[in-house]
Order: sequence, then C-alpha cells, then structure tokens
Amino acid sequence: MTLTFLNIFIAVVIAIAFVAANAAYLVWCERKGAGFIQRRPGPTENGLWGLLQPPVDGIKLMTKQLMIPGGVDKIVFIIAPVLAMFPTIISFVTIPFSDQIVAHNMNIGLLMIFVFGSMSAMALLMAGWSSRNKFAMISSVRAVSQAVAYEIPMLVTTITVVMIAGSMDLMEIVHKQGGGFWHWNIWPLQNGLFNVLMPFSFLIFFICSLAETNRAPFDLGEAESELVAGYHTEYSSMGFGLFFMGEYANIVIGACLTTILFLGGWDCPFGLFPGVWWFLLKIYFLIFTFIWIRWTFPRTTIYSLLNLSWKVLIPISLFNLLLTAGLLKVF
Amino acid sequence: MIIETVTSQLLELFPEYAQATEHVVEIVALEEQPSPEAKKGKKEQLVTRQNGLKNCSYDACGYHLDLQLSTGQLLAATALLFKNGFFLETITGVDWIKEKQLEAVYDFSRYDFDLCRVVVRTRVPRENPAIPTITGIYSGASWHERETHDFFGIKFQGHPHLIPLLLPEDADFHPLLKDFKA
Amino acid sequence: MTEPIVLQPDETFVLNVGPQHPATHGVLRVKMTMDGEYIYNAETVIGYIHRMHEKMAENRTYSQYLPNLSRLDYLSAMAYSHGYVLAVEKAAAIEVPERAEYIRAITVELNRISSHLVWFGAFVLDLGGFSPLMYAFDDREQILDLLEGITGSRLTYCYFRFGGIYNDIDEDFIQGTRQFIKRMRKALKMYRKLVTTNIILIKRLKGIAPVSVDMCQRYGATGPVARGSGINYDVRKNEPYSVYSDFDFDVPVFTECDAYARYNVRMEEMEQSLRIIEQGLDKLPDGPVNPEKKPKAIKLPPGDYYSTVEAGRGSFGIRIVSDGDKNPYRLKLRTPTFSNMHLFDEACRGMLIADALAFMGSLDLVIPEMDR
Amino acid sequence: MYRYFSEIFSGLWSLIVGMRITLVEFFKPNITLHYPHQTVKMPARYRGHIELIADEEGKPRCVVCGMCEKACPSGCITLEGEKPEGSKKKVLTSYKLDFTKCSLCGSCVDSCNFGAVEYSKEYNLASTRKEDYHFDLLKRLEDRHS
Repeated sequence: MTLTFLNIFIAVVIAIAFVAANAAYLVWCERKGAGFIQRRPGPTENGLWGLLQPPVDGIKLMTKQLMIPGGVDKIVFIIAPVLAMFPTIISFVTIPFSDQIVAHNMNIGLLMIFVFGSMSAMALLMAGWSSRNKFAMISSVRAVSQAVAYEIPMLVTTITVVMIAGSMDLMEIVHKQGGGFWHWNIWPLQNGLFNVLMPFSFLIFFICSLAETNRAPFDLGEAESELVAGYHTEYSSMGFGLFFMGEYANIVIGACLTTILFLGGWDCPFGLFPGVWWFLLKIYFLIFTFIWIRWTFPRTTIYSLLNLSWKVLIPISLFNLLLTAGLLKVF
Repeated sequence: MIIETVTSQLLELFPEYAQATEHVVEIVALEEQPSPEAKKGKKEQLVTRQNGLKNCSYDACGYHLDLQLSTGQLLAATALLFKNGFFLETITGVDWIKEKQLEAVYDFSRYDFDLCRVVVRTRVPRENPAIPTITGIYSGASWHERETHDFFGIKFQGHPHLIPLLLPEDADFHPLLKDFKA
Repeated sequence: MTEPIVLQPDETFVLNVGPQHPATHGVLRVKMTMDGEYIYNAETVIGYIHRMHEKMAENRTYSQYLPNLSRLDYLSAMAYSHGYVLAVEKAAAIEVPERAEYIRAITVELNRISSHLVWFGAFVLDLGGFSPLMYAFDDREQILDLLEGITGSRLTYCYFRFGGIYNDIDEDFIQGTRQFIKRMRKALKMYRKLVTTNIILIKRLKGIAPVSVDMCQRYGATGPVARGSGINYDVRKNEPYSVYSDFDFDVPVFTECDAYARYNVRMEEMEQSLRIIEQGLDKLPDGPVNPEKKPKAIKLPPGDYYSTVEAGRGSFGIRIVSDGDKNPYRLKLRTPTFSNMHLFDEACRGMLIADALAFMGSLDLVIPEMDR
Repeated sequence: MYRYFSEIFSGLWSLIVGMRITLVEFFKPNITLHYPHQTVKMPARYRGHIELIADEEGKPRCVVCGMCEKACPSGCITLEGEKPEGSKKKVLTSYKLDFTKCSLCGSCVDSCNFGAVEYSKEYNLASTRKEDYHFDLLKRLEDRHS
C-alpha cells in the first residue's frame, strides 16, 4: 500500500517535471513553428536557436508582480489558475508511455482522464467569473459552452474505441491494437472489422481535442482580436503562467489520448525498433499538427463551432458508434 | 439627364422665379473662371450672393449645380436630392467673417454614371447659427453635422446627439472660426 | 448565420471596445450595449487622434500643406496627395506633363495594392489567422522597397508636386515593378487558395454584416464598402481623372452585400490595380515630369473647388475655398472611412460581437484618416 | 443530404489545401533580415534629415537666401548669416535644424536654388533626449571636413 502511494508521489513529481518541461518547450516549438511557417526564424537571440528562451521567459514571469485587481472574487480568482494546472498533471499519472513506463495503471484510466479533463472548463469559468471583467466573462461562458458541445462527440468516439477494445484500461486499448500499422484503430481493418468510418472517427476525435484544449481554430475563449485575452485578461505573473502551462499540458494530454486511442500507443508500425520513442514520436507529430493548424486557419465563431459539433460531429460519431456495435455483433 | 431633372425640380423651391428661370440659372463657363471681380480685390467679394441655383462648369470647379438657399428650404431640397438617388458626400462649414455669416456646405453626388454633383449651401448669421438637421433624411449626416458643430459652432436643430465628435467631450471652442485663437 | 433574435433592452451591459483594443487597429472606441454576446446598440466614439489638419491648411501655403496629405491615411498616402495636387492643379490651371500623370497613376496603384495587402493581413488577423498577415507583409515590403527607391520614404511619401512629381522614375523601378507584378499574381493565387476558399473564413464572412444599397446611400459609403453592396461606383470610372481613362480595367462589384463580398472586392481590386500598373508601364510616354516653369508660389483664383479621387478606402474629396491668398481660406477633407465607419452603428445592431468585429475589419478602417 | 456531405468534403479539402500551403512555406528559407546584425543599404534617394553641402573649399554652399526656412511647413530650420566687411555675399553663421518637428517632406531641398542642402542617409537615430535632435548642421559640416 505505502509502495503504491510512494509510486504515485514519484509519478506526480515526474509528471509535473514532464509537464513543465513540455509546456516550456512547446512554447518554444510553437514560436519556432510559427516562425518557419511565416518564413522568419522565430526566437534566436537567447542561446543556440533561442533554446534558452523558455527558461528566460519563465524567470521573467516568476519575477513579475502578481496583481490582483480590485473588486475581484479573491478566493476564486486565486484558485482558478491552480485548478487549470492540477487536473492535467493528475491525468498524466495514468497515461502509459510504454509497456513499463506508466505511473499507475488503472482499469478505469480513460474515465479518470475525462473526469479531470472536464475540470479545466471549470477553471476557465471560475477565472472568467471572478475577474470582474466583461471580456473575461464572455470568454469563460464561451469556453464552457464549447467544452460541453465538444465533450459529447469526443465521448461518443471514445466509446466506440472502448467497445472495440472491450476495456477502459489504456494499456489494454493499446495492446488490442498491437501487431503493426494496419491494426491501429485509425484504419478500417483493425480487429477484422471493416468499419470504414474509423478514419473519420479519428478526425472527429482530433477536432474535439483541438476544441477541448481551446486551440486555434477553436480558441474562442481567448479570441485575441475580440476578447483581448479572454479569461486570463486580468491575470499577471505566474497566474497567467499557470494558465499558459495548463493549456500546453492539455495539448500534450490530447495528443497522448489520440495516440493511445487511435494510433496504437507505443506500438511500432512495422516492428521496427519498438520502444517508448514511437509514442513520443507520435505525440510530437500530433502536437506539430496542432501548431501547424493554429498558424494556418482563421478562427471560427461560436455558432459555426456549435453547428459543426451538433450538426456534423455528433451525428457522424453516433452513426459510427451504431455501425461499430453492429459490426462487433456480426463478427 | 439627371442635371436637367434635378435643376427643374430644384427650381420649384423658388416660386418667385418659377416662371423666369433664366434669372436664376447663370452659366459659369470655364474661360470666365478667373472672373474680373476677383482681380479687383476683396471688396467685391463682400457682395453676398443671392439665393438661387447656379450652373457651374464641372471642369473648372468640380461640381455641376451650386444651390444656395435659405435654411427653411434646406430640408425640402435635401429630400428632393435623396429621392433622386443622391448620396451625401460631406457637410462642412465656411466662416465668412467679413460678412458676419457662417455658411454650411452640403456636397451631394451620385453612384451611377449619370454624373451630377450638387453643392447646397446655406448661410446663417454668425451670432446665432442655427440650421435644421438633415439626419432625418440622410442618417449619415449625423457625424458630419457633429463635426461641423465642433468646428464652427453651427447648431443643427433637431439633431439627436449633438455632442463633440472629434474634439474633446468638454470642448467649448470652435477652432475653424476665423477669430479663434488657440 | 445568425437567426434574428429578440433582444432585451433591460438586460444589457455596456462593453467598452477600445480605445485600446486589438481589433480597432488604432484608437477607436465603440461603446457597445450588449445583451449577452449580441449587440443591442453601439455608439462609435472617434477623435482620439484628431489633429485638425483643416486648420493647419489655413495657416500654410498650398505647397507647405503637401506633406500633411500623406499623414491622413498612412497606408495609401499616394492617393491622398494625388487628390490634393489634382485639386490645386485644376483650380490654378497648371498643366501636368503626361509622363508625370502616368507615373502618378502607377505609384498610386502600387500604393493601393500595398494598402489592400495591409488590410488583407489585418483582416485575417482579426479573424484569428496569423500567417496571411506575414505573407501579405512580405509582398508589401516589395512595394515599399520599390517606392522607397523612387520617393525616398517608405510610408508617408511626399512625392507629388504641383505640376509634376518630385523625381523621375528610373529603370530599376520599371524592372522591379514588372517583376513585382509577376510575383504578386502568384501571391494572389496563393491567398485565394489559403484564405479565400477556406471553409472557416467563408462560414465566418458569408451573410455577415449586410449593408444595403439604401444604407450606403444614406451614409454616403463609397469604395469597396459600396461596391460590396452592388453599387458600381468607382471615381476612377465615374469621373475619370488623371489618365485613368486611358487604362482598361474593371471595377469589381459584388452584390451579396456581406462581409465576404467586401473581402472579394478588395482582392479583385488588387488584380485590377496590377493590370493598370502593367498598362501604365507599357504606355509610359517619354518626356519631362515637371512643367518647364515650376510653379513656385501658388495662389488660386477666388472660388470654391471640389475634387475627388478614388483612394484605397473610397472616394476622397477635397474642397478648397480660396480667397485669392497664398493660403487656402478653407480646406475640407472628405475622407471615405469617416462615412464608411458611420454606418457601423446602425448595421451592427443584433450582431454577435465576433461578427461585429469582423464587420469592422471588412470596413478597412484607418483611424488617422477618419479623425484627420 | 448531398449538399450536407459535399459541404463537409469540400470544406475538408479547403482545409487540407491550406495546410499544404503553410507546410510548403515552412520549408522555404527565411526572408527576414536580422536587424542589429544585418542592415539594409539605403537607396540613393533615401530622404533622411538634411545636411549642408560644402563647396570645394569646405565652406557651405549656402548663400543664406532663406528659401528653405520659408518653405519648411513645420518651421524647423533657422539660419543666420552675416555680410563680412567688403564682401558682397552673405556668409552662413548658423544653420539649425530642429529634427523633432521635421516631417522629412523635402520641401527645403526642393526650394533650394543653389544645391546647398541634401538628404543624409542616416536612419539609426534614437535617443531619449530631445536636445539630441537639435542639429547644428554647420558644425556637422565642419566636423566632416576637419
């Protein structure tokens, strides 16, 4: 028993370190990616290729004054950024990076991630509500309606995968997809099911994770040109820093989940060099796609976002759920 | 041609000339532009122009019809222009300090190829400059009138929101008046 | 698409957009009375960078006032200077050599493209897409380099003089412009693929912010705003000035009245401007660029003169009232954005804030020009 | 139904096309210039602030006619000259340019009939003090020729 707790403690520490390092260097990646897409070099001045930029930025953020504007709901205002960061770190505990590297595998790991994932929407709502700022307020309301709208197709597609695997254990889901490239859930061939809708399911899940993490083109919550900075308008110093890190940590979680559910986790495509790097390769490719998308498209509006969710994503994912259930019954 | 239609319609605003239009319509030809009065000096300029319609040379001054009228006729003329498909280019003022008058100038133009630019002017005494607003006809006149009010202090009677537009909210000066000293 | 909704006037709050707000591109303030995310009422407050250009005109000679014109609309400064020099030349009956007029037309059109490129980038940035801005600025940079090569400055050109231009163009400019035309055609194709046909952008702009013909007439909207509402009005065609009657170009008109139509008008306009520049370079006559006797101290005969040109944002009118002195007695600048922005208050009622800001972007605002 | 699906597919296609364009741009070389490390060469006609031109002896060509002073819209030029004993021409004794007011319009150069002023190519002008922009052009000319 104590061993398990120690295990979890160490895992959380490692997770925090992983998340912090990722968040910091994803900002660097984002800036470099944006730079190259826009044909400029991105950060270059600090260190080689600007690699020292993230620590410098971190120090800058930490040394700044933490401003609490007058008239805010202080308790909620302070809790919100913590709440934005904390659930994402917890979620890392159950994510399996490979056969061995997992902090604490649970048979309901998937459920747990979703439960903690929904909490970030609450953090945004709290931040927006407590800030006493109309822009923040509008932004947080947007963020919540967006989170609710996108939770549904995301869960429906997840259920499809869970039905195929027959388990909510993330390890189990990956194991079911073992055996090479064509066995991954993204392809229609897996497990002998000829479910042609699986690639679309993957796409739906990917879009939903974009929306869940408030990434462009679904970054309505912090729509810069409309709502200034959205829910974190009033935050300064590390309050802002935590939101920022939380956002990037969420991206990593989204990429991890997509990899586990659809891209076969750490499974190597053609039996080449099996190992944890395949997992990392896959999530970083997905993260690159996140960045790539962000710097390509304009932002949607709230109604086209909801239209997309309710009129396109939910019907298709529901249909896929039905189809998969039918196919599972037949084969 | 729109110029003829508008001319005949505008002339109805001046019933005293309705029969004898040739009294009102003077043709200012291009070669006459640097008129002999101009060279004689500014004294001649002080002769205030009578209200009426002037046909101008587009090549020389950039508009076809130049209509000066009393403040009472303004709304009728504007409504008439609106009906004929004119849009409001701008409203501005001129301070004729020697004549102790302020002039409001309205520019109208058309979107189609039947080119006709109409200038409508009306003069009011400097002590009590009041002109009826045309915002009821041209909603876009609102800002132009506010701007003219800012700069010249012309009060547009009936304007729904006559507060400073370009000047600070508490501005009580009118910078384009010739006797304005900063 | 927004469905018409019934707004509750007693459940509103006031949202103060600006004077410092990312979407206003300068210091413009819109007091929006909101019902949730819907705008119940809006009141635009302008004048934050009002500089009283018209009073300055009264205290300066005609030629001293020239630099002021490029400070009105810093993005298409050429067109405004053009309007001013044309007005004075018309009034003072100054002959302009043909070559000078051609060079004026070429530079004005180059400047129009650069202005539209900034609008394009900033508009897509308003909609949340960042990269097109950078691509647009890259292309614009070529124009600025070309214009810097002949005028000596990058933004606030003071290139036109009464009766001619400051300096003749050189072979480098002609070659560079020809290359730029080729490059720009390619770039426009890329923008069409990257942005114009993008489903997110189409969903975002189609049917948004209708501006009817009637509204245009009442507010005196001109330029791409009017042309996006199906009004075929372009001063270059309606009242051909300078040498524009020598060029063969189309006026893009879209009848959808929405933000997408206004977007398309400007994108098409860039292509038409390229056509004009190309023809201008082909037809460019030889000869002097300034009249033999440079007019020094300009005095206009007493009278009232009005002149219009098509600037980047619509028709720019200039009224000079002269009393025969060396300074203008009164000089009025009719700037297009002033009228175009005015209709925002009426048109944005019942719109979502996101759409209203997209609408504002589609009006292509340059605040210094509006405030003068 | 057909429209529903065709819209989805054409929409998706437009997104893919967009992503392909940005990916191509990703691998293209940079176009920016690293400003403090690299600088652009100013074109020959670049209009910086004005500078006096010297004649062969290193004296200013200026004849103190005051045309530039009159032409300047912002009144940033003040010049003084005096007639030395026995000379017909005036000699420039001070030529001050208040660069804080200058809008680089070039009216002064245009108005000069003696070719005595030109544009400098300086653009790296930054200071936190206003006085740094009150240029004494005569002194600058002497410094260049000494």
